[in-house]
Amino acid sequence: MVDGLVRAIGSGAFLADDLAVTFGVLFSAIWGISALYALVTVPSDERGRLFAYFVPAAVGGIGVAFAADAVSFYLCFALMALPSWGLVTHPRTAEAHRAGTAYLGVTVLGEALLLAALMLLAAEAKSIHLAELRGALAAAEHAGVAFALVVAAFGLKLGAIGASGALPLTYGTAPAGAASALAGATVKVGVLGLLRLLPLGEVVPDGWGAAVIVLGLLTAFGAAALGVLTTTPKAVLGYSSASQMGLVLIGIGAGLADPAAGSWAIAAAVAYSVHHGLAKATLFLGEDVVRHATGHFRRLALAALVLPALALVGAPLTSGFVAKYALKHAVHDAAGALPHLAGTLLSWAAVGTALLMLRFFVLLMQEPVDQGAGTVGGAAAPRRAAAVLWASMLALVAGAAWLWPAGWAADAAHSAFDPTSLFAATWPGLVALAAALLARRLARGAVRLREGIVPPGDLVAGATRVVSAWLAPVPAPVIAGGRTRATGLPRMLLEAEGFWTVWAVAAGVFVVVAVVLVLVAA
Amino acid sequence: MRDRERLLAPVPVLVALATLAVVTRAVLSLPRSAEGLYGPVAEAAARAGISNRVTAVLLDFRGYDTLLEIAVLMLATVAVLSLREDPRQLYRRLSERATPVLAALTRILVPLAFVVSVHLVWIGSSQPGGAFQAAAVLGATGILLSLSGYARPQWVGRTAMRSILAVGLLTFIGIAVLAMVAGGALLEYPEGTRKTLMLVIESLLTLSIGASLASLFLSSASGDSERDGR
Amino acid sequence: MTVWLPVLLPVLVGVTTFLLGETRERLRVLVNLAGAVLSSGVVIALVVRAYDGAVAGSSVEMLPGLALSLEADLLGLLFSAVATVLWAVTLVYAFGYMAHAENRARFFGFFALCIASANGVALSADLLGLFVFYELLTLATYPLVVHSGTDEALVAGRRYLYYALSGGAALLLGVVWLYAIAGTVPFTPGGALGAVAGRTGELRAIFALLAGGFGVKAALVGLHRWLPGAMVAPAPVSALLHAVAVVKAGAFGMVRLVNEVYGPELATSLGVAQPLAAIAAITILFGSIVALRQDDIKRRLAYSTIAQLSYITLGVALCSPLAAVGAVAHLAHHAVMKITMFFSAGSLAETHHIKRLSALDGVGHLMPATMASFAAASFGLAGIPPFAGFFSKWPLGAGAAESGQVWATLLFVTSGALAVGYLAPFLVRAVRPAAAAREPGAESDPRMLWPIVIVGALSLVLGLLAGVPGSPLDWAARAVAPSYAGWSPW
Amino acid sequence: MSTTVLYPLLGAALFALGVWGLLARKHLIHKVIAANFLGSGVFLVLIGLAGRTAGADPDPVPLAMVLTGIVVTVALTALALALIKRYYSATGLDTLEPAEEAEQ
Amino acid sequence: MNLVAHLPVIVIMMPLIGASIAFVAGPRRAPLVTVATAVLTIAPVAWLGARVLAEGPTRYEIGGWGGPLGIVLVADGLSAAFLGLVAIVGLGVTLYATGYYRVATGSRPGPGHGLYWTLWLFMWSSLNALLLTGDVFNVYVCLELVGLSAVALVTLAEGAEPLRAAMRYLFASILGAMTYLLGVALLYAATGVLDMRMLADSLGPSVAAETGLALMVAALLLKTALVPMHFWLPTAHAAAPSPVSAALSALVVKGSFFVTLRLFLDVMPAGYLGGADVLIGVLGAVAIVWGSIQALLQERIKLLVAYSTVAQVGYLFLLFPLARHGGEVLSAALLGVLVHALAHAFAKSSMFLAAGVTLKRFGHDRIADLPGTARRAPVIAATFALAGVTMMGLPPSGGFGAKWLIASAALASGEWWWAAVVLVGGLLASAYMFRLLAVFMAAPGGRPLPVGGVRTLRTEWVPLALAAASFLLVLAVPLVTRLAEASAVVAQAGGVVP
Repeated sequence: MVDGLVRAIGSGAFLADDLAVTFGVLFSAIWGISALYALVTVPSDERGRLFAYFVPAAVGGIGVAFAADAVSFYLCFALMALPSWGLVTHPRTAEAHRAGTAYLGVTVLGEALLLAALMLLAAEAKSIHLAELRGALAAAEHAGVAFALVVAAFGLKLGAIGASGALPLTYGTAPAGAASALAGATVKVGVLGLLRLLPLGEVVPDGWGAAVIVLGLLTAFGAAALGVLTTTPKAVLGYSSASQMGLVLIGIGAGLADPAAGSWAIAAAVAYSVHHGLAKATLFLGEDVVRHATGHFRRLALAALVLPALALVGAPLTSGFVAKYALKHAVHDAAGALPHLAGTLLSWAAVGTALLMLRFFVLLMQEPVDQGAGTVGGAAAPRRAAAVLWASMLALVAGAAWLWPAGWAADAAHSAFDPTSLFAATWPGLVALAAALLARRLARGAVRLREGIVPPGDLVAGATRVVSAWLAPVPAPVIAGGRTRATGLPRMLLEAEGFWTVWAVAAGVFVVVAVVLVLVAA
Repeated sequence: MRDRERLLAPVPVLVALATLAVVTRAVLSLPRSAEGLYGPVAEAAARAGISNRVTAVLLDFRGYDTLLEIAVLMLATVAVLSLREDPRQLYRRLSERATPVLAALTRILVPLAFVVSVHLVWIGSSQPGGAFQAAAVLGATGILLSLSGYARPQWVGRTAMRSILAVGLLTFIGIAVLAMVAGGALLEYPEGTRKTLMLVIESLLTLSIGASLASLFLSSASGDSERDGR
Repeated sequence: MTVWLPVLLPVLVGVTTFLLGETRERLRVLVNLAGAVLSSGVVIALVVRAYDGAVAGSSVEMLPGLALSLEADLLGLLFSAVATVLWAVTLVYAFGYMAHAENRARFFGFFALCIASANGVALSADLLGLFVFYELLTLATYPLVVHSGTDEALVAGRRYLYYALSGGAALLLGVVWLYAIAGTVPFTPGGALGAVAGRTGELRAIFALLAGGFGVKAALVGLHRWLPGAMVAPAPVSALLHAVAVVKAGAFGMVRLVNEVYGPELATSLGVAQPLAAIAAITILFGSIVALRQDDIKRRLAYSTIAQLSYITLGVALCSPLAAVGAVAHLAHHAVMKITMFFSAGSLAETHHIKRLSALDGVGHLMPATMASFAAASFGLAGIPPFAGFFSKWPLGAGAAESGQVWATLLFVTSGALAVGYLAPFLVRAVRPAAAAREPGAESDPRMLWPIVIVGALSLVLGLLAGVPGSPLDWAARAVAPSYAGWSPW
Repeated sequence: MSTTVLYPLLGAALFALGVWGLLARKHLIHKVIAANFLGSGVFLVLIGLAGRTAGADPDPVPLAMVLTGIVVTVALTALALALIKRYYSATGLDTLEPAEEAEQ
Repeated sequence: MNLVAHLPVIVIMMPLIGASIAFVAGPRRAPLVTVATAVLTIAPVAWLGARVLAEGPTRYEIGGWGGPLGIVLVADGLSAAFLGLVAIVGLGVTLYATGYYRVATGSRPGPGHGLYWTLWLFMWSSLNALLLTGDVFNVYVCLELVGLSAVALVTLAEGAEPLRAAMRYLFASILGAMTYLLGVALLYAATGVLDMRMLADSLGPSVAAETGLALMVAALLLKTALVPMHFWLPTAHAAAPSPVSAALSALVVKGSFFVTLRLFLDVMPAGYLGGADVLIGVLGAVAIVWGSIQALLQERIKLLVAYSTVAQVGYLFLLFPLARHGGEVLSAALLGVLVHALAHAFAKSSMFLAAGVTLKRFGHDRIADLPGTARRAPVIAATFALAGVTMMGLPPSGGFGAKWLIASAALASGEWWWAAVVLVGGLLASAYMFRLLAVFMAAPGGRPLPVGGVRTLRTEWVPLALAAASFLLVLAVPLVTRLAEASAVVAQAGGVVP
């Protein structure tokens, strides 16, 4: 076991199974384009500092897809997560540092849970290869604990309910390129982790599947609710990521609940990861382009943004529709009441996402034009390049639906044309539109409602503030030396000795001792 | 301290009574008659040819005790000598008191005392007498001489005086070691020589002890010197 | 006979340093460095021999029926190698750090004596020898703690003595009692108390005494208060002694006690291992949490040491083979990482008079190399691969899980998180733009910088080379394997 | 109550008196006298017990011990007196502990 | 005449003759004579030790009169060890005194009109006599000799304080001696024998004999200053000139302890005095604690060291309660006490000599006002450090060996509390020793810098040598073991197997 652990490091056990290739391609695409975008938009003096953190994060982010054993996985996971702190705190404002601390806290906790899970499983499987760990999970002596640890570790990464505040915090302050990478790639590592470790499609102690589904549902709807009420466009996108990941959790939960639905669950998770990754990255880049654009270019950009938004909602002919198709199949195949309930709720989740997208557009339009160096009017060259990069992302998102490698994707696309699924895909959007219009009229007066009442990061930000207040460093205690005069007990002892050595007493004591000795001897 | 004084007043009496009780109990428990070492001493003394058994025990059987005893006396003398203050002041005060009557008395008494001490040493082996009694007489003559001004106190520090003081112990050790060289154990006088050797020891001892007693008196008779502790 | 060299050589160096007096600087440097390098050479030679099974041993008759015997087994050599090699590095650092301090002859003399006693603790073949050198270590360290002579140092020294000597007394009582009922107890992997295993009551009391005695230097909670106080000593002392030699002697004692005196089976059957594990766990949490709140840099590192030391105690007390391997490996890894941190703290204090965390802003730009090494050590301490710390934390956690004590795995992991908690502020502040105006580019004195960089790099290299035979992890595996019947690390 | 019991008891009484004197009396000369009492008490015990022999004259060994004891006591007394004289000339005190009000 | 047979006598007579010659030779040549005598005495002592190791205990009948009449000198392992101790420490003190007094009094060699040397040699010879005598009455005479010379030596210091201390010491020794003599009188009356070996054979359950022996033991305890009868020691040892206090603490105290050892082990059968030996053990334990606490509170170095003697003497008396168990426990405890006596003597004498030099160089020995001595007088600081380690009983010093043996004997005998007392004593000792060392290590800071003084080789290096001896004593333990085995009592108990 030790040498196994040891030899693994030496050889750096990495492999390229199909899961690794898919995620590898996805991650390298997103990290690549984000890097280029950041290169173009970030002013040159800060560029050195940004890329000092960006490069290791990118290497970790891509490497993690190919890791085959626990140590390499954990190594890449850490290599991706810790430098990202630098990306979050790049603008060096007080708010950025607070967000950085919160991010660090959540990440470290996530890593700790992951490490614990890996250790447990490694001890159980007597080896450190992920495949064997995955096999050992179900039958492990402390299976429950291990399962909880795995779900918690990757749940934190996905922004599951409770921690969903972490995502908006992370993306709020990161520069555009970095935010798109973080939102697009690093979140998906959570999904990859779950796929690597959870034995989808195998017999699993009952209750696990249900738990994940419930978690997924709560996350989907909770995050959506928070997203609608939050204040900044990037925060809305953060919450929407959390909500989308909730859907993925539902899929995985279904896969766990019923082995039959295992293959579809994996397909759904992968599809969602790819679709959401691309769409969310585009949205973030788009948000930045829009903020820096003016006049008709701004209107054109806004219009273009509608495409990824629609994809997220799962409109027909978009990658979202394909992913949702796979998710529906996973949910339907799984037996049991809970999966079916989840199936019906899926469409309502789409409503949530649509509402989020509307909220996003509303907030984005209110954003003042950022006169910063990157405005279209100003140094035109970098902005134009940024726009071109963004356009390429748009193309990817649009094309994703068609050039999907997986076999089943073809009949998914065809199903777009039969009326029932067409209707199923569009009604959530319409309902969301109606609800939004109604809300605007009702809350005309309440400016605050428009402003949003939930600060980005809600629970997590609050916890960080409390902890850092408690951690206010305590100065070292100063030790006062100095002599102590003989008072109290010492004085008493000295006087006792003084009395003792008075001649009469002393000699008397000697004779008494002599007499006592004689008596004792008798 | 006042109340502590009253509290402790009866303690010495109680302690003394306790000692008395303990010793009495021991004495009363002893058998009424016990031979002790009377027999063996009598027989050994007869064999060694010494009539006075106590002298035999003192000088022969437990001679080592006597040797150490002489060492004690000499040590005391040395100690008192080390305690004496500056001898010069001593001389001035003593000589002032010398009166003609005292001088005349000294001239008569000293030779007489000398003869008496020699006699005492000689009869010591058979009747009560011996080194210590003779030394006492010699000591007294020494004091008389210094009081009458003939002997000066600062002589005490002199080499001559010191050698007289030491000669007693040195000869005793010398003879003891000689006995060893002559084949026996320490203090094992060779046959027949016991009487003469004992006499030699006795006489030199008398000289030393007499000098010691005199110097004990002289070195501390410093009169009322000022109280400057040195 | 060579087994005595690692102990006698430093003593020789120490005595000559005393005799050389204060002024002959160059000669002192020469003698100390030569001594250190020579001792390291000897230790490494012993290691090579021990690797292929030849265990050298020799003993000297001290009291009738009681001999002071040394033995160069792998476990002992690991600690001895750590102490001796790091001594050489610390010497270079100390020459820089103490460049303008006074009483240097006395300092370097006692420094060498400390290493001699540490080697003695490492290489002794039985409890008596361990105790003798354990007490000598206290004696040799005291003058270093009170080196500056200020009132604060004296108070810290006094407290150090109270703890160390009462620990020593408990240890003596334990050892005497054990020798009274079990005769001389040589260290035998897997336990040496088979004959008297029946007398459970006495054995439990003796274990408590011995664990208490070692616990003082291993800074278990309650017995730890002397360590933060001892930070008043000069940096090389805090670095080598209070991170490597002295505190590790306590932890090393625990390893010997559980693995080679009582043996894991007897320790668990007597039910003494679990309470020890509990105390160690509490210490880990206590140390980490208190470390979070310390503003003074060295005190924060001291509390971190308290926590990390109990990794070793807990690892051994779990009585699981893999955890024990992790514990012994951690003994070496932690030494390297913590010494880097103390070196950096010392150099910060010496070059920029920064002693408090809050004054640390922007120091990363001023002393890039120092802070880089510090960062490497911090990542290692937090147990992040590929740094060395991960490769002792992983076996610890996995070992705990393997023996069914999952709570221990969770504890190791949370304390790793807490470690990030109390180490991140260093890096976060170092990277910030320099707040106050500071002399630009004043990196520490080269004699201080090179040791920092070397041990910093070592924290990474030991991690990367964890697989290579001869690395601390592999070394620990071979040292611990015999204590667990039928378990092999491969 | 034959003499072999009476004299030792008298000796014991003398010894007790000596102990009392040494403890109770403050003046140094009194203490030296008490010390001599101690000595003579012991010697009386020795001689008294020596007389228990059946024959006319007593057992010689205790007698020799007494003789040696006397010489030793003389030596001790001489030193004590010289010391008291020197102590007096140095401090003007004639007791061991100075009078209460003077010090402490 | 084969010299070897007369070794015990030579060992006693040599210093006695030396004393007389030194007395006659006068103040100027006395130091030379004394050094010569010291060197000449060491040779026979060593030779005697070798002979005892080779042929076991020997008896020497003085005047050829064996049996009850004559006095017999007994030289066994114990006495050889103590003689060796007296010789080595004696030589050290003599060398130190030659340096110490030349420095102190310029031309005038030594106080008391140059009689220091004679008194010192008298004390040496009386100690040798005391260690070799096998006759109970002869012990009385030797005790008187030792007491007298000790008192005389104490008076040699300047000022009034030594005189009062000497006075108290004198009265205490008179009271002790007379009680001892009374004890001998009763013992002789009961048994009719004075020789120790014959006493051992003829000791019956007679009240007089028990009372006699009890009184003798009480007197010896007073002379060894076992608490509560320690009142005379601190003032006397602190007030005396430092070479004298070194001799007093290291040797004189051990002399009377040696006789107690003889009485308990060779003369009286086990448990003869009933609970007396346990009572003595308890007093020993009290002595350790009380002495150490008092030492902790003292302001002056010499008083601290004197009270430390009171404490360390307590260890010696822990032997008696353990001796009851006989056999293995007795031999281990006896060896432990023997090693402790040696280690303590070396350490204590080195500390007093070092204190003397401190007094000479800094003008005072108030602990609080001696900061930074380690920097100004490193040799003195090193001496106190080494001696301190032995007092604390930290390994690998001789003190540790003693504590280990006593503790393991106690544990083996089942009376574990004696082991606890030994450990507590060690801790308390470290308390007062480190208090002293801490001040030495302190930076001079604002406090007044001590006055510099003349440094001579002898006064500095002799204390260090003695301290080193106490430290390295552990290497000599095998030799001491064989000496202990050569003692009569251990031979009966079947050798030393701790």
